[in-house]
Amino acid sequence: MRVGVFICHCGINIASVVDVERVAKEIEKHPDVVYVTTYKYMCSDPGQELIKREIKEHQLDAVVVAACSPHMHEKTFRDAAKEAALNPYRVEIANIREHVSWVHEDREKATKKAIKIVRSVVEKVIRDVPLEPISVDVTRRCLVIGGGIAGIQAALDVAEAGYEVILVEKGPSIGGHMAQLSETFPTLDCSQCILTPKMVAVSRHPRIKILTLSEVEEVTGYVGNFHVVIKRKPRFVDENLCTACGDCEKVCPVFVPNEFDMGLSLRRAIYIPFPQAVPSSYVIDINSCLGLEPLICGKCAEKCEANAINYDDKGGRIEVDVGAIIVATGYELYGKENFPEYGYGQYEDVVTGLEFERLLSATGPTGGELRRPSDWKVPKTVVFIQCVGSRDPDNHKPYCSKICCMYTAKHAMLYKHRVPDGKAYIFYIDIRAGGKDYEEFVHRAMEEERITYIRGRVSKVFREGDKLVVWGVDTLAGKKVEVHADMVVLATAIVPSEGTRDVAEKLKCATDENGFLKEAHPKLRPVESLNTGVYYCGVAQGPKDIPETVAQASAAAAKAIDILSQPKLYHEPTVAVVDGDKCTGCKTCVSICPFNAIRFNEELKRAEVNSALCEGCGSCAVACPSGAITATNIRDDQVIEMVKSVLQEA
Amino acid sequence: MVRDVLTGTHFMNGDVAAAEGAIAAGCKFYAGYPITPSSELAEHMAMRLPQAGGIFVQMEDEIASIVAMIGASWAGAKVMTATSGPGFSLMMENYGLAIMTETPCVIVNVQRGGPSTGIPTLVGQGDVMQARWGSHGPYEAIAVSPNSPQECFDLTIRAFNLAERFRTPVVVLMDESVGHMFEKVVIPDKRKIKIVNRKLADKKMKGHYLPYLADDDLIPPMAIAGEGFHVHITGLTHDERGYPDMSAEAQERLIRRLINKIKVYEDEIIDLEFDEYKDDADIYVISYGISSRCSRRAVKLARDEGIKASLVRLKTVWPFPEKYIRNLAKKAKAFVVAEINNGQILREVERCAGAKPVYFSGLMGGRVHYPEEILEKIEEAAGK
Amino acid sequence: MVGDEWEPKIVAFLCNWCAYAGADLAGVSRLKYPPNIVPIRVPCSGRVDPRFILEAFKKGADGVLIGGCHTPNDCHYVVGNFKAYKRYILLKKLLEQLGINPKRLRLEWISASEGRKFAEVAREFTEEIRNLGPLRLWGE
Amino acid sequence: MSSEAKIIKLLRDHSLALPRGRVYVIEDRCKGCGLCIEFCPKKVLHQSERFNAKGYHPPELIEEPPLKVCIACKFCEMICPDFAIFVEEVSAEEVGGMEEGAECTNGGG
Amino acid sequence: MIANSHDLEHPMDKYLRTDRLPHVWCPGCGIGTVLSCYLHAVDNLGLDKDKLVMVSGIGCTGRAAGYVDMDSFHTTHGRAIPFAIGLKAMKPELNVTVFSGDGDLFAIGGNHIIHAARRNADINVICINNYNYGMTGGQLAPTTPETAYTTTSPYGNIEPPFNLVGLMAVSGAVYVARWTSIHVRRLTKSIEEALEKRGFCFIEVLAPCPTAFGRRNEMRDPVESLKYFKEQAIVKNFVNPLEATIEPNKKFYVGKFVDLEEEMTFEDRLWLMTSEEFLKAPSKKRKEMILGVRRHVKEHMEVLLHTPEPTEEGGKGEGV
Repeated sequence: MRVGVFICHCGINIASVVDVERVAKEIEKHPDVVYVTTYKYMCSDPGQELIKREIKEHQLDAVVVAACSPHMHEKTFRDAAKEAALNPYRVEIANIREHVSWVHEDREKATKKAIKIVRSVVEKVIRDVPLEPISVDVTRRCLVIGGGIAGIQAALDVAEAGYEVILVEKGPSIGGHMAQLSETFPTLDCSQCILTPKMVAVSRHPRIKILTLSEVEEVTGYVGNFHVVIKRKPRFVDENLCTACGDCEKVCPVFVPNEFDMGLSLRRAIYIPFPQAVPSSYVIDINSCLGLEPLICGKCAEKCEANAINYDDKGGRIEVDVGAIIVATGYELYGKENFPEYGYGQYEDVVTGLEFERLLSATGPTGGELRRPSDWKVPKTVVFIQCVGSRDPDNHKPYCSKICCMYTAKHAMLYKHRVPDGKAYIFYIDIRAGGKDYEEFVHRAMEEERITYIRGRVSKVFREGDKLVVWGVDTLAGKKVEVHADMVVLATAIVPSEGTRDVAEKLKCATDENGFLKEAHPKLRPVESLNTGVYYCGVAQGPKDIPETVAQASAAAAKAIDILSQPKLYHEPTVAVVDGDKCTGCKTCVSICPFNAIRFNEELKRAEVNSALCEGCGSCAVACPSGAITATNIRDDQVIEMVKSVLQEA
Repeated sequence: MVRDVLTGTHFMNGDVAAAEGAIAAGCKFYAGYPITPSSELAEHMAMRLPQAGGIFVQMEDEIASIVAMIGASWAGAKVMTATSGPGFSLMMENYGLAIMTETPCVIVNVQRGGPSTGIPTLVGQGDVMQARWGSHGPYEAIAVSPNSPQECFDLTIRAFNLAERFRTPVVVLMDESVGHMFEKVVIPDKRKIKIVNRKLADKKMKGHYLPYLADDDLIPPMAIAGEGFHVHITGLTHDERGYPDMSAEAQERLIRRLINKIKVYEDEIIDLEFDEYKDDADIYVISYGISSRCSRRAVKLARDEGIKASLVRLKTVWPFPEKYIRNLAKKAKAFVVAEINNGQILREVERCAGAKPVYFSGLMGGRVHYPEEILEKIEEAAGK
Repeated sequence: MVGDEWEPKIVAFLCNWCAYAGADLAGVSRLKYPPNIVPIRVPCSGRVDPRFILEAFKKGADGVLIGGCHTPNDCHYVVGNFKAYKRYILLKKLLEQLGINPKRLRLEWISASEGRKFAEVAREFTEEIRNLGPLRLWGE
Repeated sequence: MSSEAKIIKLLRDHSLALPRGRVYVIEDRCKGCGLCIEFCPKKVLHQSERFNAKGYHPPELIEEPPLKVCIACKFCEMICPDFAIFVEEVSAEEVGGMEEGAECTNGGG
Repeated sequence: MIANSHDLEHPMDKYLRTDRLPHVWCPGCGIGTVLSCYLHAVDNLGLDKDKLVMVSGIGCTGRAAGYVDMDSFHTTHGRAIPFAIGLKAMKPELNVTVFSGDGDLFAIGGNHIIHAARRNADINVICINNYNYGMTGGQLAPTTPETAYTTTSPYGNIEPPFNLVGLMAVSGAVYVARWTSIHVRRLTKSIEEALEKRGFCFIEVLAPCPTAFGRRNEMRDPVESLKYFKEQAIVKNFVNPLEATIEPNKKFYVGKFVDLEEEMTFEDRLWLMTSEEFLKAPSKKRKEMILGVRRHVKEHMEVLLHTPEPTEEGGKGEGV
């Protein structure tokens, strides 16, 4: 065996703590190591060239690169080796940066640990066998989870590229929160006016299938070949037959608060989420309907001339194969019940930003006239409070919700347009307007629209007569402020939607401490998950505004298209292998494999691994009582030798 | 359409002749279940009834057969079923239903040896009393008894006419020998066949019509289903509206009328056949069906011996010609009854014979009488 | 060993997707912890054969750490973490019978975002093993 | 605000009204089985103190507008085994009037 | 608004012999409800009541025929079906419904109903299953659940009951449904479907018998019985009827089990036979005429036994 070891300084990242030369000297003692060198930046082009050259020069048949985490550059170095005609699976990485130099200060101890790590990896690599990637076909179809603007954009992009898309939306219509907005910053164009054409485009696109009231129940498989089980909740109205004439709604005897209007208006138990809903179909809210089993009222069906109402709708399960998945599950508002000091829920005229959007919206409960919910009078003084729940690591959410500065400025501005003689106050911590034309927008609010910005926090909101008294502090002036307002608008934090956590669990995707989807790399792979073939976009990944969301959606779509357009995908060959002679046919492995990759061959009476399905976890190798299963390139002997070598003194 | 009346001279057995008689009478619905020795009748109906524009249904059993027939009768059709002893037993409950609901229908019973399965392919006359009293409760019954294929034809038509006229089930009491006997049957011209149709409710009465309000003739006009009369028919004792009425008064009123509507018309119904010795006889042989043919020979032989015998044949077994027999008893020395059972009509004759002795020539079934066997009884009666 | 100063030797089997990435994040975040823990990368905590652990103790480890993904749903291989957990419970009993303090074996769920937790576990576990003293397997 | 109070407020605010029905009881047919009372989705029927000719207590209507009212679903009419109760839908114009006279004619029998 | 007056006319009065009301059924008995559903169905369809016929057997349910203002026949015990067959055969234009009980239809009349289904006679059968013989005092019926108490199973029923819908489905009914007397609207809809459908339609309706069955089996209160039905019934269409058994204190399926496409009815064939064209046709042609559009029995069974789950399209690998 001829092993070459390449030790990286990583500038000073490694070399300042680890004595790389000493590591090299120690490693050289290993009988199989024929070549050792150190280099400043092994990942750089000259570094890679060095590796390639030495592979050829020394006829190396295995390489260890001691550098950063294999999650960073394993692929880089394996590709380099491949160019030098060395099988990439005979290249291993010893992580002496993240696991050594960055976490230890004692040079002596760190160096010793590095030696142990490198030596153990040498022990592994000399036992590695050359492998060829397993090729698999690609299902040229994409699943997009979430029908907000992120999902809509991603679906359109993928479909336009020529691939089928299944757009799964939990609610009865696509559109998401953007459909609820009145106007958008900083251009003040009408949200629905720009969203509706996209919704229609999605609904009419021959390659997009929209599944509303649907949720992903189970995902199995791997990139290129995901198998997805989607559960469809019953709509009770056939969306293909429904003409949205509204006859059913008129006779429905049940009124409930309309969630689309944030509870500021009523809808019936049979309703259309909003006039521009896609699919343009009514839906029965089974929880408020007088009852289907037994059917108590049945008036809607009596009135429906199209015979679209089907009380027997039980929903269903749809199973589809897809090649890539885009997660766009969006956000919710941070619970209003968390702010008793602001009187939310106690005083009707304390509303959230989204409720204020509905009060501004032409399709909202007031038809676009700004009126306050308690008595529907025009509010003459409105106080806006920013950072409600955001940037408050002690009590609420530590992060900045990012859009509140902008939409509050927008709200105040739109308020002034609707009520020119009204007064608007904004309490803020500081203004973050880092977007194109954003700063200008805020300036306009302050200068032209004469909105009073008060830097400071609000401590309490309480009612006095028909006024809401807002107690706050102006930290610039250093004095208390008291405003007698008609209405208070809270810019509450945004949090990932309930569905995000659920979907993350099902897709085995990581989430961060705040519940947002955790991308593969915060800078370099911002739309990718660690699971190849699963991509993120929209607020599910982190707070962002519409342009950013749309950009990210297109990025995620591009990533998905990249997968879908591959003629073949290559699957890691580090899979389980059954030694047929040793297999006793006990079938233990069959039950243990979570991927159904092991099948029992009844004819030969032995287990067989489907290498396209095997993910290489190695559980079966542990469980196999007869030692017939081995995990390729992470065999028992390899691990045991690594154990031995890390325990040897350095 | 193929002719419903096959006018002409035919050579056919009694079963087939009865079927042709039914068709000639206007039967449009037959429901039955195969049973020997009546099966030929069903088979012939299956072939002929569709040709005559009627419906033949082979039901799952005799109960279903009679009930389906009653149902079809309420749809306005002339209806018939045919069976033999065991099947006739099964029909008895709904025979009662037909009587109670006053449903015109014809039941042919081709008798065989019994009880139980007995001797299916051989003759018997043991169902005579069953035809009279087979169902529970008080009622009047009508039964005719042909003794030749020709009569099978003729009396089946008569049975339909009686059923329609009196709104009641009529039994055609055949027996195996008559049913399986092949003879010449002359079917007359259609116009010469007398047909009676049931009395229907007047459409003008819609809304006021009472389904069980009898006319003066004791027979209520019948309303057919689907004509808008909205009749309610029940096997329960009912009032004129057809509504159940569980009082003794209602029972008395209804059942009395059901009996009377036959009793009153006895003379019209009863059909006796006398031979040429009727007026010059002191010993009367009373018989019906196939036995009457043996009896005729016995009477002949008795006459040869100088015994003044005469045959009285019951072409209608029920109602029993009580009045006639009582009249005969006035001048008769004795009666002889010949039948293939252990004495059924015998009891009726005994009841009417007063003090006059009644001699019985009975067989348990399986064969018909030798004329000598009856002759023996005639001789006994004559004191020889 | 340098002089009398005994240092605990700890082998850490870290699953590739969670614990190893968590350790990476500890590095990226420059969170310091004692160097006694030497990691071995395995695809999944479910790949950790109890034999590996026994081998480690046999070859002189004072402690063994298994790092896997959080239950119930984080495991990249669906249920590998549960398998690890079951084996861990059994192995602890076995260790006791072998005269090895079961505290020398530790299983931790560390997600890729829990660099801080990894560092803490490393510190804590090293300290715990230090307190337990060297493992004397052969009655030394 | 409870959700019911909120709905009542919004009904008033947006001048909406529930569809309404007029309930009729043919008291002498009633056998007091209570099915209409139990399965009324709006719980507007109650057993009355009255006896009918057969000695049963027929149901009576107790409405509390605007929410607790007969909405003419006619479930009582369908489930009543005795053909003793039925409901007439009230036209939209009449609904307003009924809202006013919330105490409306109760128990004509 | 409650009113009470003898002048009041119930909307269903036009189909009732109101002079016979109140009817004989006990308070809370489900039969009245089912009759109400039948009449509502008739009303919804706007059928000509002159052309409607109701045939009943004997028993509590059998009394139904006595209350409807249409041609109605209260026949002997168990024999409503053959009566209906005869009537319908001779007057196919009538819409004939057999309205009877479980004992009447499936014990004494069991033979008739399976044959009627086999023949695909164009009659609708509404079978009210109240688990026992109510009129005679609560005796064991072919539908009494195992272990249930009746007056003739004082130690608990030792006989397994019939699965009526399964029996009817395999016998050849083209429409088979089961509801309970709480599912009034769906039952009404189902009756409407049956009334409009040609061929043998069977609807089983579970109904409480508070007096005879309920009081011996902890369901004395009709309200409780209906709540029990509401709780235990799983509404689902096209469940394999053979699996839709009813067991005490277990969930059971209600819904439409079988709804086959229109085929030639028994009456169609009976009248086909009387046509000159048929009678004169050569035998091969006659065979064709008889088979008409009726599907092969085997296919029927396949449809029955492989009733697909109601799922959406878009299955594995298919285009969307």
